[in-house]
Amino acid sequence: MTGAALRAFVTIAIALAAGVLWWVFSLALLEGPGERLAPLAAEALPRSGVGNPVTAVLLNFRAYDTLLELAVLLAAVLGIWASGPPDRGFAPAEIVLAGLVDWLVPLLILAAGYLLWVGGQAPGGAFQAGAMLAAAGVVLRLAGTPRAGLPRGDWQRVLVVAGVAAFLAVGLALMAIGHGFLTYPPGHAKWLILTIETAATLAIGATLAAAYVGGSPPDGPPGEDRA
Amino acid sequence: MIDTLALAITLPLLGALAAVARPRAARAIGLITALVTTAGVAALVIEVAQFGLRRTDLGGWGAPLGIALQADGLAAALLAMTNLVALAVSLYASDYFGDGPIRRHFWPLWLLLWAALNGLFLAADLFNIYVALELVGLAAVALAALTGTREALTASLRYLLASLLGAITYLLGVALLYAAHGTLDLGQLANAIAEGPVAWTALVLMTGGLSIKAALWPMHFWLPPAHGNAPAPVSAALSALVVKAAFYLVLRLWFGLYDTAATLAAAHFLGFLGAGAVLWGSWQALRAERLKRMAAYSTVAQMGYLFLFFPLLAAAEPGAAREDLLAALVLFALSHGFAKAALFLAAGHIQQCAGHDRIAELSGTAQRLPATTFVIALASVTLIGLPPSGAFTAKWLLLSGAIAAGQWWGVLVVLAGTLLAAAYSFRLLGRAFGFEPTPYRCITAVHTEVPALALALTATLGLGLAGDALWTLLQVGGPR
Amino acid sequence: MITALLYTAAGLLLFCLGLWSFLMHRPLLRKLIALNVMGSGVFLVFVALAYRGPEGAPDPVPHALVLTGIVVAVSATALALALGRRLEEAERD
Amino acid sequence: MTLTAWLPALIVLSSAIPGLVIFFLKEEQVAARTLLNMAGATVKLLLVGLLILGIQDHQVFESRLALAPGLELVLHADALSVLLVALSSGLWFVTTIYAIGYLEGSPYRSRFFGFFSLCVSATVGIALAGNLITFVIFYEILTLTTYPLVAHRGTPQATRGARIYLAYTMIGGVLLLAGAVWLQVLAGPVDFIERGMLAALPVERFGQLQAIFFLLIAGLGVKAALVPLHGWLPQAMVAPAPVSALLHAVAVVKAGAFGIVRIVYDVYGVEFAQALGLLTILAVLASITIVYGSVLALLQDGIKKRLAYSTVSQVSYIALGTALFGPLGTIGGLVHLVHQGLMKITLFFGAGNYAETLGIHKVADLDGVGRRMPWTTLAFTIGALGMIGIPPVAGFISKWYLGIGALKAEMDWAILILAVSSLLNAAYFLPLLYRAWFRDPPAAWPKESIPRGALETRASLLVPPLITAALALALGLFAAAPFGVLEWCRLIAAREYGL
Repeated sequence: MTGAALRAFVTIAIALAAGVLWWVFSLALLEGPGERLAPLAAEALPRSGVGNPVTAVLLNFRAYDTLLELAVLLAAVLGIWASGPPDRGFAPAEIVLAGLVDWLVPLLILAAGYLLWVGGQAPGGAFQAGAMLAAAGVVLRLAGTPRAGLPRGDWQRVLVVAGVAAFLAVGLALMAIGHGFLTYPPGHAKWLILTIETAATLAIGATLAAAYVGGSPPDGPPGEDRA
Repeated sequence: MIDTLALAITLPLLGALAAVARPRAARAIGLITALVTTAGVAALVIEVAQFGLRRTDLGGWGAPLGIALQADGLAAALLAMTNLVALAVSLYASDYFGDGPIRRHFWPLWLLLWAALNGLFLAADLFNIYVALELVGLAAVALAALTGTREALTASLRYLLASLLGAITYLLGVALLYAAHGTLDLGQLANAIAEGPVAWTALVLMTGGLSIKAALWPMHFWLPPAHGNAPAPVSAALSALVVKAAFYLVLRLWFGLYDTAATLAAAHFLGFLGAGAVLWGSWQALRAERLKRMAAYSTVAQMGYLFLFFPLLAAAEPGAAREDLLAALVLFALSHGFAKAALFLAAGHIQQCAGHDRIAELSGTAQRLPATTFVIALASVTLIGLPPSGAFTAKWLLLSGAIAAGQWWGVLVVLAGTLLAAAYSFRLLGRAFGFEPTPYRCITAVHTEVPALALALTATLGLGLAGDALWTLLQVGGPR
Repeated sequence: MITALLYTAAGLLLFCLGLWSFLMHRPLLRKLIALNVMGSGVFLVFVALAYRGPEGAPDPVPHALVLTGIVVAVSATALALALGRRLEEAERD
Repeated sequence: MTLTAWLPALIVLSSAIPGLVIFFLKEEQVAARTLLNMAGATVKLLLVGLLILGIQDHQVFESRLALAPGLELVLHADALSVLLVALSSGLWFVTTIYAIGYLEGSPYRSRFFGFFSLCVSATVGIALAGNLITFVIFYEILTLTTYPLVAHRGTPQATRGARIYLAYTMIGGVLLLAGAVWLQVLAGPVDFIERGMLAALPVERFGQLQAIFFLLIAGLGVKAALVPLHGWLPQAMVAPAPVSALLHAVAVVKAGAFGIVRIVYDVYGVEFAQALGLLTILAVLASITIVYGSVLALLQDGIKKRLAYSTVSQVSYIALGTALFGPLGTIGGLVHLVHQGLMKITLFFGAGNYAETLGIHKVADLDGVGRRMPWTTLAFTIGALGMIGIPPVAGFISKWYLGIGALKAEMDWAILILAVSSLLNAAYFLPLLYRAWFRDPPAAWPKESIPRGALETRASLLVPPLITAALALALGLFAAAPFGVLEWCRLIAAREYGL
């Protein structure tokens, strides 16, 4: 088959596939259960410890998914660190930009805190807050701070694992006292979730910023072997 | 209350966190985690064997709102293999990387991969499988890139893109099933799914996505460079475990989730692709110039054998004959896991000692590296499917099934694959006794040979002579 | 229901466009973008599944799945970009 | 009770375990290695003695291990298995002594003796296999364990010979596997039962059974060196002499021949095989091999090569005896299994002694060697005369029974084959004997590496051929003795024909 014929073939095949997919999805939507998990989630929401149903799913009903999701993020940043040292970064910002950054970064951090807190009741939560923190880091690096505001080696490593660590600590502690892994006892769910979310926010922010910096963090004390 | 299901995932995850936070102690943390994890999983496997199916509702909500972990006989069998291989790989890696610079990157990623694999085998929720699958994929890609050479980076990037394509396709299938049935739990879906275009399309999407990750021919293109250029312990884990995990999911979907809905024509199609994999993979292995490339192509071929079982399984009536086939399939997968890991570890030894792994220049290994050569020979016995390996028993049952079903093309493919495997294995072993000088730089310490030797012996003697125990284990709530 | 169907169709269209791009383009960066388009398509489908009419509160489960999926996609993209950059450096040397 | 369930397994393990331990010995641990070797060989002989006593006492010895539901590893001792078990255990004992002397001072002996022991374990496993899958398993293990022995020297010729050996045996193994699995699908688990088990199958499966028979015979024919599957055997001659002795007399070719016997008698049943018309075809194949091997032996000027082609020819006597319908032919084939082993191993020991002591490899260099090495040459002569079939050496007994077996089976043409073959045997062996005894020795031997002392060569090289030659002579002289090999074979034949 020539290149052009192959392209035509792939194009037609994908177009056909698109048609089939739409037909099948329509079938599923029209004949499907309609309600799905929404009523169940609504019914369980009062016992979840949070008022925002999405947060309830993320941090309670399907908290294990979120735990693995944070592990995925960790794996990505570990892979990025393994790929070598970061670039030098950008030249220090001129005075106007630097002034703007001085304003912007605290605002972003404040917004992150707000998003974290509001996530319990309304749209928001750890990931959105973490993204805000990371945005602050990106702005800092663009303005010439090479490490994007992240702490040096060891502390940066601790920050990056904080989310998964909080999850595991809560989950295993609950298991140890007899509740089952990640099974929050009634009444304590809210604070446990907030603890995890806070750690996750810091971790997501640090991880995304570290990924943006794009290389292994400088290590603390001199004499440490340089990878 | 100790929940061994959760421990199987959280123990290696904890180790990974510790290794990230304390890179100087990564090796010690890694070894301790490896031992503790294996012990935990051993406890789980014993529980399954003694008390039957284990299931736990994480968060206490239960399906469909919450996520469950579940271990039946099939999951237990694969967990046992995975964790034993992972333990051996860890012991080997602690020597292989030693105190070198890569170790601080290796250990956290490796423990993450381990946790994700255990998570996949225990998963009982379609979306959770997606997340675990991505964790496996990302950790595996990062590990494959560790050598940092241009070849390794190119291969890893291709691997990542293929892996992502597979995962996203799988996820669309999940979306379709959620649309149609409003649940993600495997058990509930198994009861809900009825034959029809919706079920069909979802199966095609999910199988298609997973078979990229399982490197089913002709979607194997990413595997040989990625597995061939990774550090030896990583190659071992990728070839023995990671592709197996994807295959395990295909198996779960076809014979656990769908069962009645999977039809013969589709199973035949997968079988044909498997046949293509056996012939093409073996042929490429025969032509490979480097040992690790050869081993990687051999993985393509061996994955093909697993898919050859599909038309037979789909055609078999539920009952003893089908259980035999399923057990043989699992036995094949386990044997290959142990043997391929052993082969890659031994190849790593050779590469370290000779400074290269070009087959044509590897003469006299039997004299200089007798234990390593012995490991390669034992692993080859399993890859060829000769007795007394588990692969022999499995191949016997595969041939029986094919003959009984009148699928003579399958018989011919298996026999041809056997001969090709013998041919590629003995390209190296045939030179092993030679005297043409090959400069080997090191004399290996005995303890560095033990992990590979243990793996090879498990594949070749353990599973061959004690394979019967697998039938008992698989009785526990198997996918039927 | 029409709304959900329309959004589903849009999601599927994105998925197929992404797939087409992935198969048609050689450069790795384009492939990566194509994958992200495919991912967005699937996420859009999930969001459409969550729609329960103008009055009903949406199904929170697909929303949560999409959030998780986005984080996963971001992670994978970041890793791919880092590898791609290293590869570029290696090829320059 | 437990002994009857363990003895067959112990007989296999008595060489396998020492073999595995030997791998881990250092090169210079000669004493430990020798001790392990000889202890294993002795223990095995004792266990086999126990087995024979028990069988005469009508005890049933059987070890079982389930590999999977419906697939069992079964080791079962019946009269036929005892024949090969006793032969291989006995010859292993003497060959071990010989090999220790032969390889003295050469490198990588731990590896050699490790595989050597495993190889005998595989042979004993073949002998004791109680069903087809067990047979296949040990048959393949035998391939794997003999390959390193053939390749042992590591020279390009050795590597090449080993590769050819492997190619042939792997293809044979695959054919055997296909046949075995197919048969099991048709008939269920295939146990070796006297008079076979397939005659009970419905008639419409007979066609498949014929096809399976040819698959099985093709698989076994590779090791039994049936023409045209014999190509590996002369190539494998590059191996050290004890290996050649083992391959030709005890292990590999015997495994093939024994397998043919098992398939015909204990799977198909000789009467059923005759009814399917399979025996005639087998007889023709065997006859072609007999004549072809002899003719080619005549053309060889290397001593070992000549012996190799002689093996091709002689082993097919066993297949021919199997194919001659009637108890007498059966007896002829079975006794030849033992007789050929003893005589051929004597010849290989002799050839090895010539090569190792004086550097003689070619027929032309044998002139006058009888004066320099009279005892070796005496043993060699007994072996050669036996091969030709001259009384009172054991080979005569084999040919006698084969001859009358052919008449009884109304295959008179087979007599002609035997006669032609014997003439050819004489034609390629007598010149050797003539040169050795009646020509004058040369001024210097090609490469005299063991000087003449009190003995003509090392004791460990001299004693084994004398023992095997004496046995070959004794089996001819006292053929009719009670509890002898011949009587044992009569017993087997009587059972296989339901007499």
